[in-house]
Amino acid sequence: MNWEAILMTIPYMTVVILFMIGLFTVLFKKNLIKIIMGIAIMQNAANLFLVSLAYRRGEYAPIFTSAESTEMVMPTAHALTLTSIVIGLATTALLLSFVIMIKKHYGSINTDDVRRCKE
Amino acid sequence: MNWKMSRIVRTVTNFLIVPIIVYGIYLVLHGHLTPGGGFQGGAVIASSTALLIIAYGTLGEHEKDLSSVEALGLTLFILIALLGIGTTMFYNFLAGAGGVFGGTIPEGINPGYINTGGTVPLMNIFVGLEVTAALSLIIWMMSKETFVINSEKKEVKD
Amino acid sequence: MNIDIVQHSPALILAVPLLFAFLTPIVARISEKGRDAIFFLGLFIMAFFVSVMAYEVYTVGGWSYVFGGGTVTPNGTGSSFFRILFVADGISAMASITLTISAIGAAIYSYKFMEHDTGLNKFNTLFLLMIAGVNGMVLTGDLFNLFVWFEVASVSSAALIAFKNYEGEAVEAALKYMILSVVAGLFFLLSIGFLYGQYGVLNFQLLAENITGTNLDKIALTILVVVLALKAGAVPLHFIIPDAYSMAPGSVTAVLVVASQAGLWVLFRVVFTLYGLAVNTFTLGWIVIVLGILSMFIGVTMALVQKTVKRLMAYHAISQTGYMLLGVGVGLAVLGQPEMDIYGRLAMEGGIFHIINHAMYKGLLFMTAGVIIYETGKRKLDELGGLGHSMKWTMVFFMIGALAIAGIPPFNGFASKLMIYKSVYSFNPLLSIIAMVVSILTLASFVKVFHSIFMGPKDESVSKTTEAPKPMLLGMAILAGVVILFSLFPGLVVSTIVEPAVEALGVIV
Amino acid sequence: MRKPIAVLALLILFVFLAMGAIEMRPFGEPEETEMDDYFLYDEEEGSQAHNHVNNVVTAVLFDYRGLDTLGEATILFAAVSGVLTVLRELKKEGGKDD
Repeated sequence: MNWEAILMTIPYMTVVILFMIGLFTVLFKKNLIKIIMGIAIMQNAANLFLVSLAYRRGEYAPIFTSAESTEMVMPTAHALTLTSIVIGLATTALLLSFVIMIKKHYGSINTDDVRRCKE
Repeated sequence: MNWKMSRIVRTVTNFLIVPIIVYGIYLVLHGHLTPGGGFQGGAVIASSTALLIIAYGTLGEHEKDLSSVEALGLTLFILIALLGIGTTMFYNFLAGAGGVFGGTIPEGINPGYINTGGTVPLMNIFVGLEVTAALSLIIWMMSKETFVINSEKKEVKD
Repeated sequence: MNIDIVQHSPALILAVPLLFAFLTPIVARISEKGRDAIFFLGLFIMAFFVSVMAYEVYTVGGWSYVFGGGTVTPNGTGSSFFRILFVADGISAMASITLTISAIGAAIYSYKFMEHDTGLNKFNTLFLLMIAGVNGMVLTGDLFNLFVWFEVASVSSAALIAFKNYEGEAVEAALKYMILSVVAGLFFLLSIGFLYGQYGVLNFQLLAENITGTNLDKIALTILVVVLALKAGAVPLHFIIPDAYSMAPGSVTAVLVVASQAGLWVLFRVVFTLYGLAVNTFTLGWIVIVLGILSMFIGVTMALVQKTVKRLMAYHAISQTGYMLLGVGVGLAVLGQPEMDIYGRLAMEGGIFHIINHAMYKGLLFMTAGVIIYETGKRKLDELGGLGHSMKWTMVFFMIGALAIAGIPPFNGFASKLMIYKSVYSFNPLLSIIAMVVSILTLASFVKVFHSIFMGPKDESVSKTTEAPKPMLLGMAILAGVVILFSLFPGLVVSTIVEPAVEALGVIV
Repeated sequence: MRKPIAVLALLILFVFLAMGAIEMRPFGEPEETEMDDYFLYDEEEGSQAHNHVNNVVTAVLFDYRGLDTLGEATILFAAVSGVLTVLRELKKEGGKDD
């Protein structure tokens, strides 16, 4: 086993662990707000993944204004992260408004009570 | 909707709103030079709305206005993108042309000039407009449905 | 300034509905008539650009559109691949045509159907945004851009499913749909991260050159296939489809069917264009076939026990998705084997032809279900009866849709199913027999539904029902007309629009 | 009964994703950077040369990948429309509905 190569993937492993924590929350928690918190954890894991892909050792942020060096990290992944942050915000807002409405109709935000569709 | 916070909070809010909005505008306008941009600046400006709602408990009947501002920002954004259609959509036709935001910059590290970037700063402004209105609307709709209504003990039964 | 609208049509197909959606809240403050006018204007301008693009694709050939690029080249070279590309080819043309027809039908239908509801500004906006999102999904040639339009389509569909916010079930269905879409989207983002991190590019063509079938490629492929199968409503992850389809307003469901199919189009693009022969297509093909068979069987058996009209039809939608997966799976399994290639190609054509057929007749069926609920206010099958006396046109449209979905000759469902049976029989006879059995079960189910809704004595409780209003009949008539047109000239349709789509997937030897 | 199966599925998924993470290139040492170097340093089409923008991330966001930003703003717009739709007043006019 090449342990050094595995050590170099620790940031990615962090992402995977965070992602699984989020997924665990989504699958096993009964409270809808907690489920949305799990989704937020997963979103942050994905953002962390994209940012970690951008990194090049010893280089600087890709902004030329008064920069310290022209050796710069990769800008595309940063742009993708910004996009996915806003997407995460929008979807979370919509999910929360659904939960507000569920609370109005069902009087509860427990997933055991919110299953009228099947009948 | 009579619910509001104490006079101290409201006075401090009045003083804080201005620097928050100015800082947000700074972030939007310098999006092509420093970290920041339309989304970040818009989010900062929208935080002043959150402060207003917390301090005064209301935003008035401005949902349609905010919705229109949001739509206007996006319409201008897509129109700017469509104006580049002489070559293809999203072509930066203003950059380096000498007019609005048409200045040129030297290659490499430089102190940064505001009159550069072509369509990029314009799009930043329009996106800033959209994000400000959108986040304000989200915050306002959610607070209206939760604490503002609850403070009046008005409940909707299914 | 000389602008070539043919070259620009892929971008304009996307930009026009977006622009009109953004204008809706502003125009709605001035007048409600104006709001409806720009809604239809946007749709018709989009239809114009779709036909311009489709004509060019079918007569001359496809091209790539570079956003913000210095030049538009027939096949962008070098640095223009670093920008976002739109691909105009057989796949995107066919998907856009399908979407446009059912969107126009649904829009005319909903003009009357939704008039008793409040918040129609938002309905028009979200409808246009959903169409733009689906168009973006099928047109794009960039992996991250695909994710963005995937989310646009999911967010606007979820909001439309919850449109009847006075019904708790609608909001519940929308919440489920949204949670699953968001989780699926995040997995999608993870696999984009894997591919981008390894190869440093996001364009389909550049990625396809780099992908060689390493373990990482396979992991990314597995995630992509599962996510897109979820979007399309194939079996292991089908459970959001019945809730979403049955709770959405009837006109929205017709477009939701097409929005789900966008997942299929993208799945084909990923599997064939992005990966192709870099992975073991035989195994991958069999996985797709098994998914298809399971979808067919579970969909139809669940449909037999349903008690409400729209839920029953939603389960049939899952079952029909199985046919498409079966056809394309067989094509994938024999990809690269010269002796089987003719069958593979026929199977692919059948599977892809079935997509457009399904969009038409399933949209029609959901609209008739909407009419029945609109006129009677009842959803349960055993509460309905004897509607054939007062709703003759609706009954005719329902019959056209039901015969087409059951694969009765000479309807278009038969044409595409026959292509699938023939080719799959030479691949593996058992699969073909299962497909026929499912078809018979579908027929049985729809005979039952037809009998319980339209036949029987004129019931006391439904005696006051009248025929559907004219705009709703017109909307249904558009889709029914297309179904009949496809039934009369299946050969022409296959050679004009289905074959270019199959060729765009690169299945030519 | 359902919970152990779900936990097992989650564990399998974890191993699957961890395999992907281990297969990835080492952190901080990207191999293929042609696209990003093009945005940063290209002498004709780069961020500074063509767009005259110092902040390369903004240039990528609004020019090279401008369509992504349009889509992102569209999602925000759709989400706001959705919030306004879902949280509008619960009233239905007329008796008919679907």
